[in-house]
Amino acid sequence: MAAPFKPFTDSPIAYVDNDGNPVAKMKSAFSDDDLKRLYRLMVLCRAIDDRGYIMVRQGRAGFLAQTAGQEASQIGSAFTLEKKDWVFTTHRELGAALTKGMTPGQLLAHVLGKDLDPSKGRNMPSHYGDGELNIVTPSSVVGNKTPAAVGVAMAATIRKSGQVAMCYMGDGATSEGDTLAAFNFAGVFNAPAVFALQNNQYAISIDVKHQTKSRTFAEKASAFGFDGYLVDGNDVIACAEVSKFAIDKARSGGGPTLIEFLTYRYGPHSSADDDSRYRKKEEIELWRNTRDPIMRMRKYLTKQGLLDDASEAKMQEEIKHVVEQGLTEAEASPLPAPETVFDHAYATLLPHQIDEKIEIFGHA
Amino acid sequence: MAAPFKPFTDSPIAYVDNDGNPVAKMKSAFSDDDLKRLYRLMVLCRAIDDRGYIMVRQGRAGFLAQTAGQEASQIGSAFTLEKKDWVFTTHRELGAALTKGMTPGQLLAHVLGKDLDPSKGRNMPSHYGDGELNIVTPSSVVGNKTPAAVGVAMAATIRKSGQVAMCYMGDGATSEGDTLAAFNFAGVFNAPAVFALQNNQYAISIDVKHQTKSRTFAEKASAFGFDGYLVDGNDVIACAEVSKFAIDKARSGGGPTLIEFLTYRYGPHSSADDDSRYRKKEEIELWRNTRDPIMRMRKYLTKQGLLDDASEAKMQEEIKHVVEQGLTEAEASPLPAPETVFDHAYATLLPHQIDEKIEIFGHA
Amino acid sequence: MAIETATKTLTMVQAVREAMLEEMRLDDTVCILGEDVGPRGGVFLCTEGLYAEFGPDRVIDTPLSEAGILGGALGMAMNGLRPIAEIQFIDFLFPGYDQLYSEIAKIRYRSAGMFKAPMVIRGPYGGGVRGGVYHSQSPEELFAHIPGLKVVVPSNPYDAKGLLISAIRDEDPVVFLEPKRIYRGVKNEVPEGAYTVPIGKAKVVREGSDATLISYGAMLHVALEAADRLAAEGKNVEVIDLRSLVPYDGETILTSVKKTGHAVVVVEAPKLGSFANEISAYIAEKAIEYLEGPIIRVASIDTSVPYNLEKYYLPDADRIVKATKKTLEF
Amino acid sequence: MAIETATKTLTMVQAVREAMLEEMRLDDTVCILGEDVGPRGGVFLCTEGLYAEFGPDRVIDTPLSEAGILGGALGMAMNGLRPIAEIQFIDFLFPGYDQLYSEIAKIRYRSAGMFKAPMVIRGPYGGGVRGGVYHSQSPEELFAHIPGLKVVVPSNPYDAKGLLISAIRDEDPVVFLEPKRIYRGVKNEVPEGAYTVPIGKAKVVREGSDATLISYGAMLHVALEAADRLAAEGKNVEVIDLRSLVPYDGETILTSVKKTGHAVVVVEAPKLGSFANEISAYIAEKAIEYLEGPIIRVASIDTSVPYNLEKYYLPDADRIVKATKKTLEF
Ligand SMILES: Cc1ncc(C[n+]2csc(CCOP(=O)(O)OP(=O)(O)O)c2C)c(N)n1
Ligand SMILES: Cc1ncc(C[n+]2csc(CCOP(=O)(O)OP(=O)(O)O)c2C)c(N)n1
Ligand SMILES: [Mg+2]
Ligand SMILES: [Mg+2]
Repeated sequence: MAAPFKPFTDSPIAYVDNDGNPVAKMKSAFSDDDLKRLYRLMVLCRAIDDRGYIMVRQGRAGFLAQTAGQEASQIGSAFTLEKKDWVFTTHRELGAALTKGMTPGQLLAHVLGKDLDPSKGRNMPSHYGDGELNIVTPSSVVGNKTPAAVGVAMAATIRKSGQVAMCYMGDGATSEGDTLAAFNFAGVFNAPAVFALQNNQYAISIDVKHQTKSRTFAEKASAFGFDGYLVDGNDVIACAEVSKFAIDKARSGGGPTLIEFLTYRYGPHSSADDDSRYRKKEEIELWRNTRDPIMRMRKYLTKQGLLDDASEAKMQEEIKHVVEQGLTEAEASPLPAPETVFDHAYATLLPHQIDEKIEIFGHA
Repeated sequence: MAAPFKPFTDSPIAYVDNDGNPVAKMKSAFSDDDLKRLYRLMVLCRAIDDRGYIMVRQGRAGFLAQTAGQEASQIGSAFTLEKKDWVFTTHRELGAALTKGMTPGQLLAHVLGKDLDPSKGRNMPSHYGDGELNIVTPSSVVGNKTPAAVGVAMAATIRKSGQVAMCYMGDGATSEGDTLAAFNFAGVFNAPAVFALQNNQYAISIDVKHQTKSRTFAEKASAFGFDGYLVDGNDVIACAEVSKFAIDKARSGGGPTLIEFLTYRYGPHSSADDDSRYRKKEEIELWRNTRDPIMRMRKYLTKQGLLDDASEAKMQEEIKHVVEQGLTEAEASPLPAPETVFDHAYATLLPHQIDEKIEIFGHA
Repeated sequence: MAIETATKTLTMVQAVREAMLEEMRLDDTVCILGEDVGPRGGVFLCTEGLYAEFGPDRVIDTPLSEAGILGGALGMAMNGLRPIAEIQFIDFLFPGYDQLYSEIAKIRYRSAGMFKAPMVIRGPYGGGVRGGVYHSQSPEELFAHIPGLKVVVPSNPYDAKGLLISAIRDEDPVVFLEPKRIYRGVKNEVPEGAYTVPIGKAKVVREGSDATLISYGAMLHVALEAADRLAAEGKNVEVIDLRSLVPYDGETILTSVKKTGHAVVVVEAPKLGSFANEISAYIAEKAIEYLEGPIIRVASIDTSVPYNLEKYYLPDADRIVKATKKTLEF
Repeated sequence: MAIETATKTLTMVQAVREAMLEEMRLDDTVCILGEDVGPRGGVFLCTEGLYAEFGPDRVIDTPLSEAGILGGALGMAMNGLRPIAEIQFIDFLFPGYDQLYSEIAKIRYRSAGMFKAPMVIRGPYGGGVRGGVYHSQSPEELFAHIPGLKVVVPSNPYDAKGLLISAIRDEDPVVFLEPKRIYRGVKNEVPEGAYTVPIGKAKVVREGSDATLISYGAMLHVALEAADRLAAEGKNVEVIDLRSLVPYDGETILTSVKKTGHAVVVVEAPKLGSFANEISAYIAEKAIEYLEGPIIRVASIDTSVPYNLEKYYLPDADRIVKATKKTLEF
């Protein structure tokens, strides 16, 4: 498959500039409807993210790693995945989970640790997973999901299932040996995997200069014999286009691709972080006010005549409603029953667990 | 420091061809004496290696991973190290240990697990170490010494000790996450480390095509922001020259370098291996008969008028003697006393160990 | 359990190989991955000939990374295969330990059962082969203490084949540890075809009434040697082969200890923190009133494994005899 | 041990920070490395202000790799420094576990003492903070079972400071586990300046004659709560704070158990294979004749740590009271 993009570029691949003007020679292959859907998903994602944040402030959620600022890369990358494809999330992939098909109700139930969360509240918030959608409930261990993503992709090849594994990671995750060892496996086995690296320029307080000495993250792929692309991660069209190319390539036997999405997180690392200790307010404001992915896409759609004030207002209203409804569902969902604490450690309870269960609950 | 060599080349840097003719534009900076010393070290190394092999066949050693074929890269790389510099060996660095200063007696005592081995026979054979010389007694775990080598180098920077850490590894070791994570550290901390990667084209039975999809191993360095050089690993002058450059660069604050030495091992992976299961005799013969590093250097020295039959015969005689004397020393050395089995797990025996010692030996 | 058919005399290496071969023939989702498992047939030849029969999609030579092998196997297991991850020596699992600890063991639990990891992690372990520190260790406790994993250790070829088939068919990840010291030395009659030995059932391999020796793997044979020596002195010792550490068969242990009143637990790992403790603590919790002497652990000393002084490191029949007498004469 | 000088009321976070600060001022080979330990001051602020005082050569922000941190610290230790490797949450040590298992713990032994690793590996561990699986685990056993490592767990700020200073000065690698659940909740008077609490000495924190509760870290406080409740019912329970797991203070344990005749061991880890076993097995080996009831382990259940049902997972005073009564009423 001939690449419409150049790998290993020094400046990011972009379709639209910050003012919503087209900048690419190539025209997007997406339909107007697709573009509107991309936009809507970003707005919805931001709304759910905001909701989660409120729940943290209310003390109803113990933790949250916000997505705000990174919607374009997450949504663009997941946009053309098929249902059978696999997604490996980390601790921040609200947008990817939403795009792959998790509902606002499920996503908010997850934040509350409720039964409606497909993972039944087993994990701390921001760790989205859904077995129906092949979204793998993540561990919190940075970088260590990459090997399993490659394994899933290898199995797809062996089983000729036509599946692709999309594996999310942050810039920090590239320093973990497991990530790099998995890249090497992906190269050797020509695995149908896409590594979606959101370079939000920080790993908690560590900026990219202290994370690696390579000029870009994308170029790390060359050490393992496959291509890497640097993409403007706040340009949802560019994100979706390059991702679609990589997904199609993987699906048709072309092997793995690393995509670096250059982006930024607005919030602190998580609700437990105090980012004033390591970055300037001005830097945040710069990104939020002039490079926001949603704002950029709104300008673009408007300039293209695909959006006006009325349709925008209508969509905002609809999204507000969807989120409220999701929240209602999440709140209505019960906490899992105490006895379920023993479930799923193994396929069946083992004898020593039965002893423990009797000890604690008085019955097996 | 301006590099006299080009990094990331597709063909190996060489000074001398297989027939002993100079091929490089640049002239070696080494004196005639140096070149003769390099040659003698290679011959001595081969002789000790052969001796170890005999001991295995005699059942006096339980294991050996032979060096034969890889003398040039090991000896060339270690040749310009200073005593204070650090060496991290793996399971095959007889040549590096010898060059750094271990004696034939120590090296053979190691093979026999005797007291004269600086590591007191604690490790299986082919795991050379010596505290006096900062040769770190290695574990057998492939790839996992690289982080400590980088740590040693970081400490050298912090302490301004002017030391360099030379870290050996095989082609297989580059697939381990710890190796790659350590490369990343080395880049970020500009560590005075040299990674001497002996690409002998196999990791046991796995050939390089199944090990990685990158074209060369040297280029992996670019993923971590430093230079990598591909060197003809059977050309001891090239090995010594590029290594000297990298060592000097590291010592003067220029940071890490990866050097890939393209070479070949003649023997099976180890005395426990049967290499007929995975490689052709013809391939071995090709390397042994036409590309041997010792033969090549002999031809070169002869053509340069630095060696003749008489001096060669004299050196061979001398080396035979040195090895025999080393063997005598090694054999005369006792096995460590049984009670020492408890020593050095900790700086001092812990209470539970004292209990155990009394239980087994009847005294503390 | 065992289908009584034709048998042949096999070593443990051969039994392990047969288990994989049979299961791969029966179930084409079963595959093997690891270092040198392909044309080389594994460094101990446990996969000899399998590459020739099943090809590179099912007998997969990997790059040299245990994290890649274990994590890769996990992904394959999640996506419909039943991988057997061979670790060349269990000592070398540790660069991939996080994959076991954080991912393989926990995927089912953290996803509330949506994802699972039916896979086997197998490889040679233990000392007695002059392998030095890194080819001799017994880290079973470091697996047993991870909820989500099962841990199995066979002591003979018959069990090895039957237990490995059970492990391959298990819905949960099973760490299958093969005592390399008896890879070739211990042989017995092994049925042809597939049969299972259930995970979680211990076996009383020698009946006796004076004391109970509990062990597994290579140490079982040392315990049996000790039992012989004790028998010569008129002490009638029962020997239990645990076979499976997680889950372990508490009932068989208790039945025996209640009968004999004395327990000695023999493991090859360094004593402090070893799996012997689990068995000892279990007995001390459930059957202390039956005990007529201390529960004694016989284990390796609390150091790394030395290459040249290994015989002072490993438990031997002497130490077991001494320990048994100590509790008997209490 | 403690030099009686001025004291101030500190949390454990503050005590840990002070220990490092004092030692860094006294010995310029002491340095810290880890993720976010620099300007950020560590995610729990254990290194707050240290970067400002000592600069980037001694308070080193690293890339995100625990293998890099641990292996890097090992190299630094071998080359004349005394590094303190901060692991952000101990759950995240495992990508670097091989560095601990194969390298840090074994370098002295395998080199017959030529090389050594005087270093501290420290970080928050344990549950009770709604952290989900990966911010709540208690893997102390997985360190205790590695010969070559020492393992220390303080239960209060005074001990934390004194033990950490001992750990920094120790010639061997020390894993120093800080129960994050009591990072800020438990305060006490901590002397200014450097003082040491010796590694390997337990402390009887409450005297009693009816039974012995043995615990450490955050669970010690739960054990004390149970002791209060038992006292209200007239049961006079002795409580021992182990403080150090390797080496542990067998003598203090035996003295107490011989007096009380009953032992309950409380740990936060899942029960199977936990460090509670070591203590139980030790008692069953050395003092069985003094026991008047079973040795009971109170531990977490054998699953991963669930985010939302953690309170059913962790041991609480109820379970300890019940266990103690069970052995007392035996
Ligand atoms: C192995 C591991 N080490 C440390 C942590 C603590 N931690 C959580 S997120 C994070 C930073 C991750 O940075 P990055 O990969 O860039 O993702 P981002 O948070 O920026 O999305 C760290 C250090 C962890 N979760 N796992
Ligand atoms: C972590 C680890 N996995 C597996 C092994 C077994 N093993 C020993 S050497 C070796 C191959 C090493 O290949 P390479 O790095 O190329 O070095 P070479 O032996 O060719 O010198 C393997 C797989 C090991 N020692 N450590
Ligand atoms: Mg980031
Ligand atoms: Mg090699």
